Amino acid sequence: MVPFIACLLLFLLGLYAIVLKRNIIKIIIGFSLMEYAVNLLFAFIGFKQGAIAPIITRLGMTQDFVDPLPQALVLTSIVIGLATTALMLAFAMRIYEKYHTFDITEIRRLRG
Amino acid sequence: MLPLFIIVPLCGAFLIPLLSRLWKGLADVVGNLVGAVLVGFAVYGVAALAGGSLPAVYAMGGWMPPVGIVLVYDSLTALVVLITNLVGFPALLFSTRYLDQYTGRWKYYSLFMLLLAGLNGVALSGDMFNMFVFIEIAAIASYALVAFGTRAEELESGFKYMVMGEVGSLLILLSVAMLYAHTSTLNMADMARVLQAGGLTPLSWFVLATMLVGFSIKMAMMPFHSWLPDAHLSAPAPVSAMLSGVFIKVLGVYAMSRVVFNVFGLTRSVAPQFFNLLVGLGLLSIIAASLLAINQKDYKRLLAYSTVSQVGYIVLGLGIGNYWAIVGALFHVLSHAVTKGLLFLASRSIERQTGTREIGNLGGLERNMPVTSWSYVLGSLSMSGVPPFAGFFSKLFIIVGAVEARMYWPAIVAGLFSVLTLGYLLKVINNVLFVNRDRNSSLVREAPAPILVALVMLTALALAFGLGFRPVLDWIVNPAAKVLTIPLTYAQMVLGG
Amino acid sequence: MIELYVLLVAMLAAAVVAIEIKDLLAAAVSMGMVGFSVAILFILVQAPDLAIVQIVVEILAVVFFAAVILRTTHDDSTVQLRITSRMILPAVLYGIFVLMFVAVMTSVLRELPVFGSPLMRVAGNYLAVGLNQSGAANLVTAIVLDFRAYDTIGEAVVLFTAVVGVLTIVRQIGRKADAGEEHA
Amino acid sequence: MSRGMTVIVQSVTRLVAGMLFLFGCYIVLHGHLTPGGGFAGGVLIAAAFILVSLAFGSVENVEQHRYTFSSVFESLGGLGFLAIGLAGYLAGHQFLSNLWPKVGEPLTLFSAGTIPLANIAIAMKVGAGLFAIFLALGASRFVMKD
Amino acid sequence: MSAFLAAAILVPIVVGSLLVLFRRLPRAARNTIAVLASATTLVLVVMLWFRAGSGSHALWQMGILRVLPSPLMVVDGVGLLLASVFAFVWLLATLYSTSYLKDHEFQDDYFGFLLVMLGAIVGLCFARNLLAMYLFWELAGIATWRLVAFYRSEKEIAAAQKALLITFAGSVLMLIGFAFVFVQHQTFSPGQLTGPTISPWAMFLILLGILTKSASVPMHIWVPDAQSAAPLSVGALLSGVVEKAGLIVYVRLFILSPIVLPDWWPLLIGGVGVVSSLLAAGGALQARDYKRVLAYSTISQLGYIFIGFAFVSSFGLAAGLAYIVAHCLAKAGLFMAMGVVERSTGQHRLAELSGLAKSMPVTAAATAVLMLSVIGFPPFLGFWAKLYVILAAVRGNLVIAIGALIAAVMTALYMIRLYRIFLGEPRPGVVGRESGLMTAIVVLLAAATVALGVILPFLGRFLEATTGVAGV
Repeated sequence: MVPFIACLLLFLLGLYAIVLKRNIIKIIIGFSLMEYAVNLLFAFIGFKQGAIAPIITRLGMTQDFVDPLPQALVLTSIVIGLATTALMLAFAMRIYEKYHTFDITEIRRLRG
Repeated sequence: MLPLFIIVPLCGAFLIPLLSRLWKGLADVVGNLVGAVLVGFAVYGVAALAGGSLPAVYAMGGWMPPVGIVLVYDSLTALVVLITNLVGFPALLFSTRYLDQYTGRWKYYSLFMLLLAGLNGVALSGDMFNMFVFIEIAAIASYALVAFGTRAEELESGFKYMVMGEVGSLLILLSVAMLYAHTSTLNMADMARVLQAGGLTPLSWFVLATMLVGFSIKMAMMPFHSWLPDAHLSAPAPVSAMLSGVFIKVLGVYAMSRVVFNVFGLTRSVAPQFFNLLVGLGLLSIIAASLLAINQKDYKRLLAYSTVSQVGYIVLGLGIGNYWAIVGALFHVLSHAVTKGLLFLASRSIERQTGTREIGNLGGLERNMPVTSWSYVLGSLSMSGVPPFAGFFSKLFIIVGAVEARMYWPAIVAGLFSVLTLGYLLKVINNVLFVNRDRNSSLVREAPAPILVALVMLTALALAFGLGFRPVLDWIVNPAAKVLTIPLTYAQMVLGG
Repeated sequence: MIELYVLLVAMLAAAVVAIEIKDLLAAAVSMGMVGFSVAILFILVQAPDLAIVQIVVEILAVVFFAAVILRTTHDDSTVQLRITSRMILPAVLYGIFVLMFVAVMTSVLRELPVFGSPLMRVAGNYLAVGLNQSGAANLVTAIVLDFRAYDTIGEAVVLFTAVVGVLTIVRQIGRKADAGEEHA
Repeated sequence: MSRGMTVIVQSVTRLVAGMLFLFGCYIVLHGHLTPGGGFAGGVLIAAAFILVSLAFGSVENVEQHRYTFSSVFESLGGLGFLAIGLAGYLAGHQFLSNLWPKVGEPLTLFSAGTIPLANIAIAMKVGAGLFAIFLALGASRFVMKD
Repeated sequence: MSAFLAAAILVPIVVGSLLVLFRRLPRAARNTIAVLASATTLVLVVMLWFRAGSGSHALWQMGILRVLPSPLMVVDGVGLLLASVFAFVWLLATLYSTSYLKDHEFQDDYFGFLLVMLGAIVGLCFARNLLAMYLFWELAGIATWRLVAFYRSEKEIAAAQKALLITFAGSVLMLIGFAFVFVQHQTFSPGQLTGPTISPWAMFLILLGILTKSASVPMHIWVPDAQSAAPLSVGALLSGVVEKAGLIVYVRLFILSPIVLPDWWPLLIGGVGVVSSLLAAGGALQARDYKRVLAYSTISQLGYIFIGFAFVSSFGLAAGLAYIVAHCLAKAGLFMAMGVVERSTGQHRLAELSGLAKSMPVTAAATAVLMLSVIGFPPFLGFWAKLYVILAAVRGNLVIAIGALIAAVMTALYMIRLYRIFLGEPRPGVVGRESGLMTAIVVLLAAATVALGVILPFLGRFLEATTGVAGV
């Protein structure tokens, strides 16, 4: 229970950064934090008390493994997180070149 | 057959960067070829479905569900894949000449291929996490495409769109995690069995709420619509057409209705609160966005708000939730995809030829741009629901559904706001196309041939879907509506038994 | 499992620092701290594959952040202790959201399986037939590249999309008409 | 950034980058046996390249070459993965079927059918892709042309 | 049979669309095509008479447009009568336009939409499925929109937009009413209702739509603007034909169908008719240009027709149909006569015109005949029609009958006011001139009015017969 709550707290922290921070880099950091939170949640969901990592080292032995499926999912989702972070950073960099600021309140050339 | 919907555009996406090093024109060729092939596949798929040789469940890698990932091709998927590719191909055709003003041609085509692959992938996927992955592909491609011009405003709106879209994606991912923890499976059909056996618990409501928010952001429904007008203003025209016509429907409407109707198995009798919420949100979108649209001076922004309001119609139909209303909603998915694609392309054709987007600066274009103008007019008529165009039937079915459900006020709102739709579109038509002002409109030329072909193609589709609404209803929309109204069939079809 | 809780607390603390600190480079590094905590947590929950990937990705992410920050600015000029009027509405909305989230969560979390004992309905199949059917001893790899290889294609495509997207975004000249103006 | 860093950094980099590259290759190849795989290995390979270009700096010409090189490799990696998937399809199984999973002794390098090949393709793709992102974000000042 | 009907509807629509799309044709060729197409339609409709006879039903199903199996079209006496009169007037109007508009731009647009509208009207005359009615109804509305905006200056465009939006709103309400019918009876065909009742909501919504299209109070506000913006040839067709669309739907849905109307219904319709004809007659008395006089007059006359239809009996129906025919011929003729005036003098305002009878005596005489028909002077066609309506009203409700009489007197007053442009001394600088083709058409219409008035006893018997035949 407690690890799940910690993950959700991290999720909310990330959301806090996205909603309330005005600096673009901070917003991107918020996304990374949310991403970590969900990944960690997945990993926690698959954890089994007293089991070992799902890698077979010797044939013919029955061992108690943790759930490998969430790990596979997290692997994918980490990459997706990296990809979105990279794209956001590219946006941030280019926006800085155009506006010379990271403050989203000053980046308002568009109406609405 | 089924994986080809994804493999073909992916091959295109990977080949275009390689081939365009040899000769730049190859990007155009490969892109349009892929688009044409996909249209062929989609049409063949619909025909095969009607002929009974599908629905198909394709187990990736030969691993049967729930162990492996399956592709599911049922009638709903067929509809969505059809609109994706039917709008995608004219948009690609439009791009060939439209891209002349931009640099980075191969990047555009590569991203467009990825967008198509992502949209097809979302529609075909029968696995919750896999759907998320393909949502991300389509979404990331669209973020980059929106900012394709890399001017300051374009970057700004692209970033805004990306922030909102990614919040939506992460909410969807969070709810996938919750669902996995609860059901310990990712296959949607398997999940449906577990969830429907367990009844609606607080966890289901939590997941439904997060998913609703996530998908509402993707489909630009009213409280979360603010990215859409900016994004449409910045995006190149074919991308606007894809975004309004297809993207928000596949990632928002389709994915949401798949989850709500097939995975959770909700019907109005089970969860009236949820459906009333959808009706409320739909009405909010229809009313507020129409009122915003009518005040716009920029015809692209006007169309963007109009998209928000039309999405409201679809959500209203889904929320009313009886058979006719869902038929209407799905018909509207189809007709709005074609007509809004058409309107965006036509308005960009106007912008390309005249260089302005202000309604007040234009006039009398009909004389010199007849094809563009008339396709715009016919598209507008279709959108506001004038027979015999496609839009009429979606409006009719939604109204019939609303009356049948004894929701008279939503019916009247839906009807009267279609008049407002015609009103704001007439504002463009009259001022831009018809009013004779002594401006320089006589110097304007008609757009080049590939653009016109794309426009004519979409106009013909809007007319064909309307005149041939009976076959469209029988072969495409009706079976798709059955998938949604009889929730358990989906799980049965995928898992057998 | 005391180390788990300690790490969780450290992770949250680093996250708060990453959000609130004024220097952006320091914020990126703090974010890296969060990432490394996550990596170690992965090890604790028996996910070495994830730990490896998380570590390398984290390094890379921090490098990307640093690359951008070094090209732009270190300073987060928006960090201020003063509460301005335009912060109120988002803050209130966010507060309402958190309250609702927490209120729902207490009942939702009760429905999740207890930490440390997953259901493993489907996952049992992988453990039973994984090595036999796919030949890979690392069952995570077996899932990633065989049972759910389609996801991995998706993942690779997401990365490809992001790469093309980044290359698109960083083009200095987006329109041919802008060429003169940009060089000037 | 075009001048590169100090001599000390450069000579350490010479050592470390090679090791990183080799270690990445090892992780890729043993992905089906030990923790790690195409993705982790690919990132390590990218890191090796990134290290080199950070330490030794670059001139525009070289950047352009590296960029071309990485984007070509990336496409090839993607196509390779698709080809592996299609191989299963063409061999009469489903798309993405694992061919010859039973060939080879389990728990040795040559086992697990096409999984190691897919790992290699992914590593190529990921390594090249991330390096390209790095070039775009950080190192290069050259004007991105078509 | 069905091939003739399909051809009568599709030939003008297809030819018209092609004219709009391919605008490179030489003027003479285009005019010839337009006239030929509308002549073809007239011939086809007349051939339908002989094919169908007055007694037989012929149902035509257009597979594509079917929601549930139901006959989509019906060829019966009412449809044949109206369609042939309308197609006849249309042919004359098309011929008239070739001369009347020959100096203007965008004629391809004009003739194209004229033909599209003809197809829509013919279709509407024979449509028996609610969706088919709606389709033709909207098609006519769209064509109206383009035709009213023919001159394309801001004023005309605004009037056309107003007309389109108001009629569209009305028709959307009507569509909601149709949805009620469908939900209640699972059919869009009035002939196949599962019971004699439909919900009063549905009746009310459909009635609103009909009133909008047929320009009755309180939904008439678009008409005066649209009529004064449109070319007079379009005005002739609008008031002669298109504004009858609502009446056609009314006849099909409320009279020639098994629907049982509630007791208060005749009073409602009759009341609307009387109020509409009185108010509009007042408007016509105050209007300052002849376009508006005629527009208000149209609204007033349409109110009259509603009075005829209000009291549902075969007599009332016959009265209404006779009035439709009479008004169609006379009002179209009047508009076209004013077109002759407009073309030679360029003036619209009544105050600027007088003494035109000297310079254009033929037109003046024809106008007099047409006006007398509208006023209801025996022995012209209008007299019989008006007589029928008032007799039907007397049988129904005396108050309404008295209102109808008052409106008739007011009609006479504003028509005389309008005719003053032909009387008195000619103004300097304002010289009328006959123009051959146009005057000839006006004379032809006046002659038709006279002729039909003379043979009305036969026509009257026929009208009564058709209602019996067509009673579903």
